[in-house]
Amino acid sequence: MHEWALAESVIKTVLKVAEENSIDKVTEVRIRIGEMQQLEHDVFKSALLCLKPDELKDAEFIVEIAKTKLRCGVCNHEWLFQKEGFEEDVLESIHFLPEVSHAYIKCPICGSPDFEIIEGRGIWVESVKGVRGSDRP
Amino acid sequence: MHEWALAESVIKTVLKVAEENSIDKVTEVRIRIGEMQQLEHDVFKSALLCLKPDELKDAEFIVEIAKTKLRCGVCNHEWLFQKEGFEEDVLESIHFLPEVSHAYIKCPICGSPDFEIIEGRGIWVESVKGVRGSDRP
Amino acid sequence: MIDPRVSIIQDRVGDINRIIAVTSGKGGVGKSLLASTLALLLARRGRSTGLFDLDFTSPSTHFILGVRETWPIEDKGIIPPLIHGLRYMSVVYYSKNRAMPLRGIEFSNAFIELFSVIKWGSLDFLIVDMPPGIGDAMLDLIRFVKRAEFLIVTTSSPLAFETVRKLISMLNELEAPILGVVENMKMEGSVVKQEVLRLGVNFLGEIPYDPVVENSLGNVCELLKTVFADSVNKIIEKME
Amino acid sequence: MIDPRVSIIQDRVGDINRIIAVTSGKGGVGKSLLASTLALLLARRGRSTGLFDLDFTSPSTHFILGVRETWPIEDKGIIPPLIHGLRYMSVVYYSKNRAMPLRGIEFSNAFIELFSVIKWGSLDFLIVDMPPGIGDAMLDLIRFVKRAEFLIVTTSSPLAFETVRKLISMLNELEAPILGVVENMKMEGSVVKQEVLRLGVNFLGEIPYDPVVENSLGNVCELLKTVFADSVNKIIEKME
Ligand SMILES: Nc1ncnc2c1ncn2[C@@H]1O[C@H](COP(=O)(O)OP(=O)(O)O)[C@@H](O)[C@H]1O
Ligand SMILES: Nc1ncnc2c1ncn2[C@@H]1O[C@H](COP(=O)(O)OP(=O)(O)O)[C@@H](O)[C@H]1O
Ligand SMILES: [Mg+2]
Ligand SMILES: [Mg+2]
Ligand SMILES: [Mg+2]
Ligand SMILES: [Mg+2]
Ligand code: NI
Ligand code: NI
Ligand SMILES: [Zn+2]
Ligand SMILES: [Zn+2]
Repeated sequence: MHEWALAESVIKTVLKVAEENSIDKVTEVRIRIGEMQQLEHDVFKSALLCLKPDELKDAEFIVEIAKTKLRCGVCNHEWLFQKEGFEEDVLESIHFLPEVSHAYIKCPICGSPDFEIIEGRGIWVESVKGVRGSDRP
Repeated sequence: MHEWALAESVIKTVLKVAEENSIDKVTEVRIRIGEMQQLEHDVFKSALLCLKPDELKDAEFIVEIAKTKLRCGVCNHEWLFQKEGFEEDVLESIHFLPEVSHAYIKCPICGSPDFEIIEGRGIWVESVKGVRGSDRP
Repeated sequence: MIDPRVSIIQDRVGDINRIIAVTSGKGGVGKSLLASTLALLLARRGRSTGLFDLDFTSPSTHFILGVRETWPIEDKGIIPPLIHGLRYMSVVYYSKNRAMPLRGIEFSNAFIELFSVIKWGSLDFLIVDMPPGIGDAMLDLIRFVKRAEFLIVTTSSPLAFETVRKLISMLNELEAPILGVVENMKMEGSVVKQEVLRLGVNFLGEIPYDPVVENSLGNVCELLKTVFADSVNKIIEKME
Repeated sequence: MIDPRVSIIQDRVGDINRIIAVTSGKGGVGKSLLASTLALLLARRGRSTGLFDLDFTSPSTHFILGVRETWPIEDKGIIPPLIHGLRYMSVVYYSKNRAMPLRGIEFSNAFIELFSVIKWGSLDFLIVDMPPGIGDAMLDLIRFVKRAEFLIVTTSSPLAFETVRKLISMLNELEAPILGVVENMKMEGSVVKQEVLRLGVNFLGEIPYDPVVENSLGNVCELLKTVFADSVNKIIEKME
């Protein structure tokens, strides 16, 4: 469950963004997770809740799963990553480190491992919303 | 004057774009050249004219010079490339191969060579305008 | 859109006392063999030590250590398993025996991912085995991990030292700490030591060509009995 | 926004009969020494030959050939100078003796730039000296130049052969042509030849450890008199 380690980095980032933008009360955090990394949605969300410090007590965390899109650098073919057809331990490896997909996935058209993950690789904080000190009455 | 070699690649690309988009008569081609590469504007334009094949006889080539913007990966400082202060042979080397700037240029704030050329590296074809067969009366 | 991972890297390496990157620019000079032996010997001396193989596309240290059938533990992060007394991490856990071609940008992504999820815990030393070349691995280490010390390996050949000289001048310009230079497979008449001292860099010692060290690959007990390991032991004395 | 350079690369290499990439995945196995000697010997045999050093961050071939005071000619492109009968190209013309750290993306940009402006003209052979690792250089060669044949170098050490085995399986999956494997600094009792044949790959020959080849670095006449060069000559016979 390295979901926890990633959740920790999200909390840290949100606190940093809040500080840099003088947000006193964070109300909403939008997070996107790429499908390829196969994070356990529940585990990740409960990690966020457990780790949430007092400063973020009013923050709602919205987690969306994004499809993972791959593009071949040789023939430009684009396709979506799908779990089906991979062995359990390969999926487990990709879960830990999406880049190892380059050891297991080839372009379905030309067979090249020289593809790019153009969407839905890992995890991003998409937006941090809240109320500024000066905004308050 | 490797301006000619680059001009050749521009002509080739324009022909390809025209074909892929069924443009019968190309009327305007916009090209941007990054300042860092210090291409000789006149040489480049006359190369384009000399190399221009019959299919492109109606095409006007518009060449713009773009400032070269660098960003440091360590401290995030952004700055513009300026010729002043570099020796002649260093500028000559950067003219041939902008990446060798990593041997000569450091971030003015933190001294790192780990910068990115975020704008104005080399040469791009920005747009190819023209008339389609089906557009004609 | 912010990549949250980078923010946590400093915390993850926060309880590591010294991070030593074994590097060269040049390939085949013995970085991996030195990094592995150094880590093993530090562990024998009772120091809590980790070894991280950053040569993602051509990893070697798992082969030197004879790592088999181990897998990191997941516990709110990734905990590198203890192997021969070392906390050991390599991408071969995940890529197995398959080729894993990586462009630089993917190297960096993997680098950031691993440094943000691996929990090294408290360590006296983290030894990092670097890939050859002066590229993403070295720049990422400086950019994200920040406080690595560089232990530079060269052979006596001017082909290796040419690159090492460039690397030293780059690290100096960056004010990155250079622990010193090790001359591996030392040849007679070599002038590397003088050259290193002339550059104002610490010379940490030399390791002779050891004709039997190859036979010990995969067998840590044998490896630690070699002349190679003896020489590394002497280098450790100068390091501290 | 289109990068026009890529479109012209196929034309630029259009008059080259064979493009041979000397590669390994592993560093320090002798790629640069082999690539240089191979190119020199092909030129001696009357073949028009070019040598392109793609190890941008740790170039070696200029040192092996003793290149000094030369500079490419500009004539509607870049024309590599003739050095010892070779059309020779390296980034050291531009980076001089300075370190040039490059991330992968910058490597690729430099690769595309050079392949799009260099006018090799008509050549029987272009020998390409590859950097170590399985990364941008190899992927770019396959992506943009397309028709390179791979000459793979290994030593007898399992540390080198581990990577070579992965490289072979990757090139096979890609249906990229493998010219064969050369075993350099051959050690007694090595099983590399059998392993290579078992993988269905051509074994091109072996080169012994040559204790004096280092003394000839920078002096082409001396280099071509070595046992190393003799062995490369025999490999050429098998290549054609
Ligand atoms: N002192 C030495 N004596 C004999 N062989 C050595 C010595 N140092 C390294 N080697 C061998 O040289 C080769 C390259 O070593 P390696 O550690 O893989 O280098 P790098 O990590 O720099 O590429 C390996 O086959 C290794 O066993
Ligand atoms: N057959 C050989 N005998 C002795 N030394 C060799 C031999 N082949 C290569 N070398 C030496 O080994 C080192 C690595 O060779 P190099 O060509 O730079 O390898 P690479 O390009 O694969 O990194 C150099 O010092 C070179 O002179
Ligand atoms: Mg992961
Ligand atoms: Mg140029
Ligand atoms: Mg190594
Ligand atoms: Mg080399
Ligand atoms: Ni997990
Ligand atoms: Ni020019
Ligand atoms: Zn494809
Ligand atoms: Zn900076």
